[in-house]
Formats: sequence, C-alpha cells, structure tokens
Amino acid sequence: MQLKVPGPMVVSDFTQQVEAIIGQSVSKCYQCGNCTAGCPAAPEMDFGPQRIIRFVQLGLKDLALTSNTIWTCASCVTCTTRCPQEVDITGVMDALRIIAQREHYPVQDRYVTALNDIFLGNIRTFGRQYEIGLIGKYNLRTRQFFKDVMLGPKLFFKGKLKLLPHRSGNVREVREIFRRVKEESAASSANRAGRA
Amino acid sequence: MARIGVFVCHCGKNIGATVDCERVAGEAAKIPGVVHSENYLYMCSDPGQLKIKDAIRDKKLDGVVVAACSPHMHERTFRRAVAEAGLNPYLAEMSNVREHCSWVHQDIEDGTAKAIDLVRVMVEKVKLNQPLTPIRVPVTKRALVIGGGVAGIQAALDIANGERDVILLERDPSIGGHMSQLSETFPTLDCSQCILTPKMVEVASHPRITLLTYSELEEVDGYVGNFQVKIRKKARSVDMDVCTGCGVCMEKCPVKKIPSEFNVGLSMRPAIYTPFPQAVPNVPVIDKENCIYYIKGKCKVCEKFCGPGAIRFDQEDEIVTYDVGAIVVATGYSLYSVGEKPPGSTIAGYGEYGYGNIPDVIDALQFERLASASGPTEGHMRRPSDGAEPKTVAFIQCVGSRCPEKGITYCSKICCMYTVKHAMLYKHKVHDGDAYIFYMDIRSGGKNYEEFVRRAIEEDGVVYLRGRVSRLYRKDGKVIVRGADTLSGTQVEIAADMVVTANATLAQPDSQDVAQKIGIAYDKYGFFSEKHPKLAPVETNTAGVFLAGACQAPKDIPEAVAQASGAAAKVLEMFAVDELEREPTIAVVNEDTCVACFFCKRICPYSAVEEKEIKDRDGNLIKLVSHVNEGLCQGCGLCVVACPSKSIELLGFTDEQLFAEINALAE
Amino acid sequence: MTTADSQSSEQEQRREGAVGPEGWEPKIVAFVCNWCTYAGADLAGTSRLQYQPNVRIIKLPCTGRIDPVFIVRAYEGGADGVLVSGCHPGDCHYSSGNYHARRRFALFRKLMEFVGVDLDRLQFSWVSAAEGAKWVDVINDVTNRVRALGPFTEYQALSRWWKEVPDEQAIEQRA
Amino acid sequence: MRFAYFPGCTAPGSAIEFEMSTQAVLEPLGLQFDEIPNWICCGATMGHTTDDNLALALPAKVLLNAREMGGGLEVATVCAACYNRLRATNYEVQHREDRRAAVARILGEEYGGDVGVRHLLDIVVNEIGTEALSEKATKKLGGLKVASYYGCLLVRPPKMVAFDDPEEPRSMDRLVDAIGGEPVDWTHRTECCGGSFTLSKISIVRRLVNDILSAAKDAGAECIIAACPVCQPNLDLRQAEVEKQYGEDYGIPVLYFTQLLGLSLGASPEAIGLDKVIVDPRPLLSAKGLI
Ligand SMILES: Cc1cc2nc3c(=O)[nH]c(=O)nc-3n(C[C@H](O)[C@H](O)[C@H](O)COP(=O)(O)OP(=O)(O)OC[C@H]3O[C@@H](n4cnc5c(N)ncnc54)[C@H](O)[C@@H]3O)c2cc1C
Ligand SMILES: Cc1cc2nc3c(=O)[nH]c(=O)nc-3n(C[C@H](O)[C@H](O)[C@H](O)COP(=O)(O)OP(=O)(O)OC[C@H]3O[C@@H](n4cnc5c(N)ncnc54)[C@H](O)[C@@H]3O)c2cc1C
Ligand code: SF4
Ligand code: SF4
Ligand code: SF4
Ligand code: SF4
Ligand code: SF4
Ligand code: SF4
Ligand code: SF4
Ligand code: SF4
Repeated sequence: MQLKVPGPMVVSDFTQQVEAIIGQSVSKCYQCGNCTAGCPAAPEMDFGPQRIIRFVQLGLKDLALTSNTIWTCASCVTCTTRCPQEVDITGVMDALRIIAQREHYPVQDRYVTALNDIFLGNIRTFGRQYEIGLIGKYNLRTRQFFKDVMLGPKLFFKGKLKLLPHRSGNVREVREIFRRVKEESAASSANRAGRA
Repeated sequence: MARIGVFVCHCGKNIGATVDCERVAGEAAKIPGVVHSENYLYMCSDPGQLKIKDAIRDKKLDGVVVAACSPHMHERTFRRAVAEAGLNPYLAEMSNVREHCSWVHQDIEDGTAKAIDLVRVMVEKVKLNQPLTPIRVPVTKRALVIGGGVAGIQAALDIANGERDVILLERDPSIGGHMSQLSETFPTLDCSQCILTPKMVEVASHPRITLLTYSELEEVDGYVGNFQVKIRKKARSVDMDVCTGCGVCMEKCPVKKIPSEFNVGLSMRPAIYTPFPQAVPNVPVIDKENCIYYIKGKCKVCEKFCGPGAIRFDQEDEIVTYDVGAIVVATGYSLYSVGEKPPGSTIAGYGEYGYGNIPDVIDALQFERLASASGPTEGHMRRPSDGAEPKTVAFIQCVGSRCPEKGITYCSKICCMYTVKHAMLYKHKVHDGDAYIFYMDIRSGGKNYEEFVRRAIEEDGVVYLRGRVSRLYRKDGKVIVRGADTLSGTQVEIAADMVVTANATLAQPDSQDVAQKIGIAYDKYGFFSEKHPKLAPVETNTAGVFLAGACQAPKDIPEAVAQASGAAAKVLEMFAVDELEREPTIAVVNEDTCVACFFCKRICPYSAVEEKEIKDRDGNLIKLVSHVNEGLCQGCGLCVVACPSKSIELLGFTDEQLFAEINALAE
Repeated sequence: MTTADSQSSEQEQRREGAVGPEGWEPKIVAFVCNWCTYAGADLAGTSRLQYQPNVRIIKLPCTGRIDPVFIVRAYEGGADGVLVSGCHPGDCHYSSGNYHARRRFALFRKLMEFVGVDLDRLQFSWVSAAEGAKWVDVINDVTNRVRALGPFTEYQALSRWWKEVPDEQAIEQRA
Repeated sequence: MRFAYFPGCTAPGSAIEFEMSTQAVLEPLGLQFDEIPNWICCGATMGHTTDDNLALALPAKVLLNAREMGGGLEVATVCAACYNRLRATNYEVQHREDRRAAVARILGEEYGGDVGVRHLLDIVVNEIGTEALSEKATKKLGGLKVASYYGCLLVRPPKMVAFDDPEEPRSMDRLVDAIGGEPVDWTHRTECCGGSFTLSKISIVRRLVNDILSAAKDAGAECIIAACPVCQPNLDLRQAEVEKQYGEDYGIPVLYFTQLLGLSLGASPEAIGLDKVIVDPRPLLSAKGLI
C-alpha cells in the first residue's frame, strides 16, 4: 500500500464530507486505539475502528468505504463512550455507510443493507415495523431460505409474531417524510459536491 | 518657573550624521523653562557627565533632559551623575534620538525635526517630574519553605547551608514526600530511601532549620522581604521533647486496622503512628479520628506503656507566627484516581476499569510500595487479592493523562519513565513473568532515559503494545485486559494476574487555597504559575515567592531538585543585601477622592491594592479607601486607568505628565 | 540599504500620491510599552533598519496604563493617526496588562466606528523586544494608511462624543 | 404521573410480554401512559445507518406528535432502542443548527428538541424511587439472584441518554434490591449483545451472547433481566443455539425487568406474559415460591 500525496492536501474533500455529517472534526483523534480495544465486533473487522478513523483523517476514501468494518460495526457506541478525545466514532461509521450507499460503493455486506432496505421499506409502507414480513422478505432477498427457520415457529407459537401488519394512520405523512428526506439528502450531497 | 537643562549628544557620528545636534540644542533653548542647552560629542564620557554636573550646580537646574541613546542604555548612568550633583535622580530623563531617530532615518531634515519633537516631549514631562526616592524595603533574612518533599528538603538545605535561617513546614507527620514512598528510581535504579534518608536526617539536625511537621499554613501577610506567616501546629498528642521514638505505643495500641497512607492502603497502621520507620521526626502522632480514647473516652493504653511518659491527650493546636523575607513553595503533587470523583469535579473516574474496585488493579504508587524492600511485602511481588506472585502483569500508561474526557489534557511527564522502571523491576523479581506495557507514546527525553527504555525491551524482554486499554474486568481470578496494538492493527486481550495503572499527576487538591493564601497565580489545573515559562521558571509573579518541584508542573526528581536549588539561589540572592531597592514608579491613592469602589483592587495583577479603614481619633470608622502596598505594586498602571474617580496616580507616569507629553506634540 | 538620494526620491514619490495638501505629512503618535515595543524599536535602531520618520513615541510602563483620553488628546493635538503597541498576549511584563488594554481598545474602536472615524487612524499591534523588523513594518504600514486617508479633520466629532460617554459600559451601549 | 407513551414496533409483536408487563405495572405504580396517536416507527438502527436526515426526521415526527397531545407531556418508552433514537434526536437538534434546519425542512415544522423523553426504568427508579417501590412491592422476590443487563442503548452515549453511569449502571440493580431480589455483581452489564445484527450477522451475535451468558452464570445469576426488546430476544431466543455451538448449558431465563416488577406488585404470571419467554422462567419462579 502506498499513500501518494500529489500536491497540496490540507483537508481532503472526503474528510470534509464525513465531518459535515458528524458535525465534528476528526483531527481530534490521536490514534490511541481505545476504540478498537473495546469494540465487540473488532475480531470480525478487516480494519479496527481506529484505522478507519485514520483513513478518514488522511482522506483515504476507497479504503474506508470498501472495508467490511463499516458493515460489521454493531452501532453499540462503546467506542464513542470511551474515546478519550470525544470522537464520535459510531457517528463516523454511520456517515461512511451513508456515503457508501449514496455513492453506490460496492457494499461489502449485502446482508446488512438488505435488512436495512426491507426495514425501511416496511416503515414506508406501514408506518411501523412488520416483523414477520421483515424476517420473511429478508430471508428471500438474501437467499437464506432456511436460516432461522427454527426460530420463526418458536416466536410464532409464543404468539410473538403477527401475521398481519398493523398500520399507523400516518402512512401518508410517513411517505411524505421519506420523499422529503430523499430531496434533502440529495440537496446536501449536491451542496457538498459543489463546495469541493 | 522650571529650570531645565538640555544636553544633546552626537555619539560621534552616530547621532550627528542624521541629526543636526546644534540646531536641536538651539531649538531646545527656546522652549519655555529651558535655562541651559548644549551639545557634546560623547555625553556618557566623563567630560560629558561633568558638563551636566557643572550645569546643575551653576545654573541651579531642577530638571535634566539628555537627548542621546535609549534610556535602556544609559538612563542609570545619567541618573547617577545627576544624583552626584545633588539633584534627585528622578528629575532626569532621556530623549531617545539615536535608536529611535538617527539610526532609523537618513534625511537630516526629518531626523532633526523628529529629534526636536522628542526633546520637547521630555522637557514638558520633566517640568512635572517630582523627586522620588527608590523604595527601600528591609529584608528579613529568614525563609519559609512550604512542603517537605525532596524539593522542599533540597531548598531548605541549600538556604541553610548558605547560612540563613529556614522554617520548613510540612503538613504530614514526617517529611519525605512522595520520594520516600518510591522503591528504586529511574534511570539509575538507586534506592530512593537510601539517597533521601540522609538528607532528611540532615534537615532534622541542621542548626539553621526549624522543622515544623504536622503543621499547616494559616495565613500570609506582608510583601517581599517582609512576610508574616501564621502556622498552625496541629496537636500530635505526643510531647516531641519527651518522646524517644521507641515505638512501644504503636505496638500496644489496640486499633490496628487503619489503612496506611504511606503504603497506599496495602497495609494497616495503628491509631498512634509514624508514617514509616525512618520518619523524621521519629515521633508518633495520634490520629484522633480513629483513636478509641478520643472517640469513646477510654483506652489510654499507649499512655500506660509509654516509658518516658510522652503522651499528651490534652495537647491543643498551637498557632505560631514568624517573620520571613522569602517563601519557597514546594507542596508537590497528587495522583489521579480511577475511582469515581465527587460531584462537581470536572475529572471523572474510569467506569470501564470498574472505578478502581478490582483488587488486583493497583496504581503506580501502590506498585512502588510492593516493590520496595521496606514495603508491606518486603519487596516481594504479591498481588493484593490473594498474595500470589503475579506471572502476567499489564501496565497501562496515560491513565487520566492526555484524556480530556475523563481526566486532564496534559501529559504527566513522569509516568512513561516510572512505568518502564516498574516493568523492569518486576522482571528482575519474577524471572518467569511477563510484563506488557500499553502505551500511546514513550516519552523518554532525559539523560540516559531512552537507553533505560531500550534496556527494558532488549535485555529484560518487556513487551510494549501501542494502544489504550478500553476495559478491565475480573474473570476466574484474572483481570481481563482488553486493549489494542495499533501498530499491528489488532485487538489485544490479556488475562493478567495484576494490572498497574500509571495515573496522571495532578496538583495537590488544596493547591488553589494555598495559592490564594500566599497570593500567587495558578493554572486551570491548580499547578502554580511561574513568572516566565522560560526565563523566570522559579519565580512567581509575587516578588519574594519562589517555586520548587512538582507543585509547578509534573516533574521527576532531578528536575524537582534542580528547581529547588534554583529557588534557594534566588532566596540567597535576595538575602545578600540588607535592603531591597525598587523603582519608585508605583501607584498612590488620593484618599480624599477615593470612593471605595475597588475597581483598582479587582484589576491589579499583583494584589497590591488593599482596603484601608480611615478612623477618627476615637477609633470610629469614617470611611474605607483603597491603599496601594508599595512592597507589592509593580507600577503597571492598570489601576490608574480603571479608577472611575481618578483617585490613583502612577508616580513617574502621572496623567498630568502624559498629557504634557502629548500636548508637546501639538502644533 | 537605500542611499540618501533614493530615500528622498522615494519620499517625493510618496508625496506625489498623497491625499493631503502640498507638503502635508501625517503625524503619528505611538503609545508603546517600555518592555516590549520600546525595546523592539531600540532593536530596529541598533539594526539600522530604516522607516518613515512620521512617528513620535510616548513611553508607558505598560499598554494597560493607556487611558483612551490620551488618544483623544493626541487627535486633538493634531495627530492624524495613533498606534498602540505592546507585548504579545501572554508575554506582558505585568502578566495581564495587555489584555486589559486590548479590551479597552476594542471598545474604543467601536466608538470610533460609531462616530464614523476610519479605523485605520487607530491601530493596535504587538511588537516584542526581538521584533525590530516588525516594528519597521508596522510603522510603514500605519504611516501609509494614514497618509492615504489625508489629514484628520473630523476629530472634533470624536472628542465631542468622547466627552459625553466617558466610561466603558457607556461605550459598549453606545456602539 | 402522566406520560405520552411510545410503545415502539416490537411491543405488539416479538416483545409482547414487555408490553403486557408494562401495562401490568402502570396502575400499581400510579402511572398513566397515553399512547401517542398514530405514532410511527423511530427508524431504529437502520435509520441512522442509512440516511442522516431520516435518522432524525422519523423520531422528530414522533416527538412532534407527542407535543400535539398537549399538557407538556414527557414521552415515555420501554424500548431502549427507541429511547436512544428519541434522545439522540433531541440532542442533535439542540446542538446542531444545520440538523435542526434540515428537520424543519423535511417536516415542514420547527422542532427544537423540547419534548422530554424518559425510559420507564428511569421513571421507576428516579421518579417513584426505590423506597416507595419497596413499599408497593407486596411480593418480595426472596433473594432471587438477578443479573441486570443494560446493554448498549440505554446508557450510551452518556451525553445523549444517560440517566445512569455508562459503564457501571445500577438503576436496575437498585430496582431488584427494592423488590427483594439479590442483584448479582457481574461484569457484562453493558457489553453489546450484537442486537442490530440479530438477523444479519449471527456468528457475531452468538459470540457476544455467549460471553454475556457465561459472565452471568459465573456470577451465580439465576436469571437475567433486560430493558430492551432487542437484547431480550437475543439472549433468550438464541440461547439454545449458543449452548449448542459453545457446548455450554446455561438455561438462564431472560426476563424483562417489568416482568419481575409486575410479579412483585402482585400481577398474575399470565398478565405479565411469563409463558411467552422461550427459556421458561416458570420452573425457577415456582421453585422460589414466587408463582
Ligand atoms: C509512581 C511514581 C514513581 C516515581 N518514580 C520516580 C523515579 O523513579 N525517579 C524520579 O526521578 N522521579 C520519580 N517519580 C517522581 C517523584 O515522585 C517526584 O518528582 C518528586 O516526588 C517531587 O517532589 P516534590 O518535593 O516536588 O513533591 P512531593 O514529593 O509531593 O512533596 C510535597 C510535600 O509537600 C507536603 N505538602 C503538600 N501540601 C502542603 C501544604 N499545604 N502545607 C505543608 N506541606 C504540604 C506534602 O505532604 C509532601 O510532603 C515518581 C512518581 C510516581 C508517582
Ligand atoms: C533548532 C533549535 C530550536 C530550539 N528551539 C527552542 C525553543 O523553541 N524553546 C526552547 O526552550 N529551547 C529551544 N532550543 C534549545 C535552546 O537552544 C537551549 O535550551 C539553550 O540554548 C541552552 O542554553 P545554554 O546556555 O545551556 O547553551 P548554549 O546556548 O549552547 O550556550 C553555550 C555558550 O557557551 C559558549 N562556550 C562553549 N564552550 C565554551 C568554552 N570552552 N569557553 C567559553 N565559552 C564557551 C558558547 O560559545 C555559547 O555561547 C532549541 C534548540 C535548537 C537546536
Ligand atoms: S478512541 Fe478516539 S482518539 Fe482513540 S483511536 Fe479511537 S477515535 Fe482515535
Ligand atoms: S459502535 Fe461499532 S465501531 Fe464502535 S465499538 Fe461498537 S461495533 Fe465497534
Ligand atoms: S550617551 Fe549614548 S548616545 Fe551619547 S555617546 Fe554615550 S552611548 Fe552614545
Ligand atoms: S512509647 Fe512514648 S516514647 Fe515511645 S514512641 Fe511512643 S510516645 Fe514516644
Ligand atoms: S489511646 Fe488511642 S492511640 Fe492510645 S492506644 Fe488507645 S487507641 Fe491507641
Ligand atoms: S509521561 Fe508517558 S505515560 Fe505519562 S502521560 Fe505522558 S505519555 Fe502518558
Ligand atoms: S478605583 Fe479609585 S475610587 Fe475605586 S477604590 Fe480604587 S482608588 Fe478608590
Ligand atoms: S500600578 Fe499595577 S501593580 Fe501597582 S497597584 Fe496599580 S495595578 Fe497594582
């Protein structure tokens, strides 16, 4: 691996892009490694959170966005809570996932994004979550037809899964929110691109 | 009418080339009040000075302006000459026509015009100058040293060996400070007690040193050369003159289970105790909070067994007052605790380390006691929970330091070095043990320090892991250490038998009170502020008060001792003269117009402004006014501008004088 | 270093571009502290650096000693520009005097702005005892700017205002 | 005490026993929870990992709906995940001008973070208080050894959510103590269970769940209580597969804290949904004479 600095590179666009989402400067990170040390998912990550923050500091966009780390992060907020420098690492992970999806980076982990899509799709349709639909659709999308097949009945017979979704009376409003969010996010990334 | 003399210097060609000195002298002669004006090749030479002296006598001058070089160069020279001629030296001023004029301009017209202006400014000022006498303050040639750690001990000995009296004030029952708790010291590994104890004994036996242990500072009054200090000698409940230090009382005392402060809770002490066997003075104190007699009214076992009959239950605190000329503050430091801090403190503990409740997680000072031959385990490595010899030890650096979230932002400076020392001492004692150090940086800038670190790694096999530790918890009698090594980019988990945390070095918790009593500044962490970070690192902003050791910033022993000797030299310098002479350009208050708003008091950086009561003959309070202590005032003039009723003047820079100067420049 | 000839031609050039009447030269009064700027100006001298001769120094122990009235008085006395210069923040010989001075100036400048006086007529700088060259730059800069403004005729407005609003709080309210 | 109640999506489904037991404790505790009309999902983890605007817009909408109920009601919720999202939204709009403006553009309405959000646990321990609780608890738990599991979202990040210490929380332990149980001292109170991966990354989940169960067992816990409908099923539903994978035998019932609370306040086992828990707690509770 090589980091090439072609010319003046004070703060890269990518760094600024992340900072605009988290509302904080990543320059505070002094690479102590505490985030990696306490991360429950670190053993499964290709780079620990500390190195992801470093990539962001140096503007190494491709490394950061193609790592499996950002999809392996459990959003447990352990890192942010213990970071001696108050860096919002969990927020950075979110920001990277958001950017990766917006900019259509090849997603390292389709399971996670598939789940996200279906989950949010459900909210859009029903205003609320529809659990059996979530599990069913998810398994179909990820082609894991038999996964958790044993858990389904357990829940079902305990009366914990409802066959019919329950809707919020707010569904129209919810769709409106989703529509405006899309506009807003498109506008803010356009803004950011414009500034760069 | 004023009688001013003006003397214009050519400085060879230095001034003469760009300033027409004759014309300047000629123009000066035309200024009202100037009765004598001349120019000469070298005013500072003997003949030049003689001209001034002669003119003063012949023309009965009451003011002198020398238009020459910068006053920073020759003001003293000319003031001395003027004084020799019998005129008050503060009636002479200089106009800077060389550095500020001839050397920076080339056009002779411009230069001459400017020189004339500069002379005019000074003439108008001098007309309003008043005779001043330098402030002379007598010096009490006795010093107070506060704090009996290695820094205070060194400062006290140096001053005492310079043949001056010293009062050494220590609040604990014995002197010695933190150094007496250390096992061996980096980078040479000499035994701390072995090198410190002789100095402690020397203090106790030095004829020039009055040692006040178990005593606290109550109050400081006065100013440089003339402080009055009040000290509370707390009741020891033991007669110092009678006690022989036999120690029988400590053996017999039925209270046995008080955690020893000296051993940082790793052993127990009785209610009557000396902190450690080599204590100086070797006289116990009774800890009244824990003594059965003081709690319940009966016991007195110690009294019964004390052969010489030294126990005094009825002893009371005693307030003593001393006059001292200088104060050395050497109150040292305290250590951060990973335990929860009281509400209101900006410093939080480490919840992820169990707030210090895991028994085999000890702090660095506890490790020193474990490693010390005179410690609770006689130097054997035994972990607190079960006394077993730990085979895997993890050391964690920067605990609380460089951690704005939970501790402080600064680097504690000494912990990198003492941690490597700890790992090394551990490896020397447990040959088959493993020592891991979690670090962020290794800061080893000091003579032979880096070599010491390399030795630990290369020869003793200490393993450094670069990363912080996120979590500690107990499992199966081990302490699980979850850390990281950022160099390999991996998470690290160690099942350790014992963990040692290098806790941040903090100021003493009461340092701000102490600073306020003495009237010195402190930073936001409570460390005392030096006068200048580079050029006056042992002085404070308060004349006559000096700093030594870790009370100013985290320091190791060599630095603490060096600063202590520096402070002692400063004290001896002050004591080399009988009177201190200070510039008389200080503030004075007009008590008639002062309205007692004390804006001046609030703004003065030197706490030189006091509230003064004006009483009538019967002692009834008439009014309160402001008063400037001439010993403390440094003459900055801040108060003058702050005063809404224009009741303060700065001598030598009065409003009247300054307006005269400004007006002199008007067309 | 420029020769006497080129120096005077430079001066002539300057005069050509000047706003003021023929032969007018700006008059600058500099209030400086004894410990930093005064010594910095000394250093400019010992280094034989050259600068424009329009400045007259008034020495004070500390910039904290400067009363805004001094500045008003300087303008009344015909100064076209005033410079206040002291130690860098944190370096004040009296530890905090320059902070107080800076605060006062901020307020005073607000007043000037309010009255409509060009702020280039009052400048503030930090020049340490080691900054002889900086002193030269500061003086040339101040002189040039004031020269570009021309003679200070509207000072009466300022002094009138000043007499009405003598204390800091009042300025703050006013401005 | 009256609150605007946000049940969250899991309450009527996979966490039905949490909902049932919550309803069962309200009256004895003197609490009135009025459901926010037409509430919508807060977006959960999926919201904030997909779009930063969506992450705030959905919860903000919920909070605006609550505000419309009038009376300056605070929102109460039992789901730690919802609690976390709602609190985070308040924090963000309070502290970031740009986020507040974006939310206003999306919702067509200003929201400044002024609707308070409380978790039921916070309300019980800090509003009702352990002393009052101890008086109301007619059926003491008889020294039942309980490991209180807080998980991530209830206590982290402290600046946004905390009513308790982020590393060493004790609210639930105090509650257990007040109703006569014995809170065990254990190490994994706040360790992550991998909740957000419960469907997508099962291997991580199993590892983390195993750590937690084993720590509870080591500490001698007879049961675990949770305050989050993501954690509870993770520890309960997956216990069998974890046991199989790691060759352990835990059999530790994992309950919602409201279930134990309900029990001590005299609710019937049916009312608090004890039959819905996968690792059946009834044998343990009946052996203790509690049901
Ligand atoms: C774990 C550890 C290991 C270390 N190892 C080494 C080492 O190997 N080598 C090395 O060079 N340095 C080492 N140090 C650093 C060393 O301890 C300090 O440099 C040294 O002790 C500083 O001395 P001091 O006199 O300034 O302060 P202290 O030792 O703290 O002494 C201050 C004294 O002042 C007294 N005091 C405080 N307040 C008052 C008051 N208000 N009135 C009266 N008395 C008061 C205190 O009771 C104390 O006796 C170590 C430090 C630690 C924590
Ligand atoms: C690049 C650089 C940057 C630095 N920046 C900083 C900084 O920002 N801040 C800071 O605090 N420090 C800084 N320092 C460190 C600083 O320079 C030293 O701390 C300081 O100069 C040491 O002063 P000294 O008097 O001990 O030694 P020196 O400055 O070396 O003075 C020794 C003097 O002794 C004379 N001498 C030597 N031998 C003899 C002899 N046999 N007989 C007679 N005279 C002799 C020499 O000619 C010399 O004048 C910097 C150093 C360097 C190299
Ligand atoms: S814990 Fe914070 S400072 Fe340390 S490496 Fe992680 S982000 Fe950087
Ligand atoms: S939030 Fe993500 S990166 Fe941070 S500790 Fe949890 S899993 Fe690891
Ligand atoms: S008094 Fe100053 S200017 Fe005059 S000769 Fe002496 S050094 Fe030169
Ligand atoms: S027994 Fe008496 S003499 Fe001996 S140490 Fe105790 S007090 Fe002193
Ligand atoms: S009187 Fe106090 S100090 Fe003396 S022996 Fe009894 S308990 Fe100990
Ligand atoms: S000296 Fe070393 S261990 Fe101590 S705070 Fe500084 S870097 Fe950390
Ligand atoms: S500021 Fe002036 S009026 Fe006020 S107390 Fe001081 S001297 Fe007196
Ligand atoms: S001149 Fe300065 S030091 Fe003296 S009293 Fe006034 S403010 Fe204090």
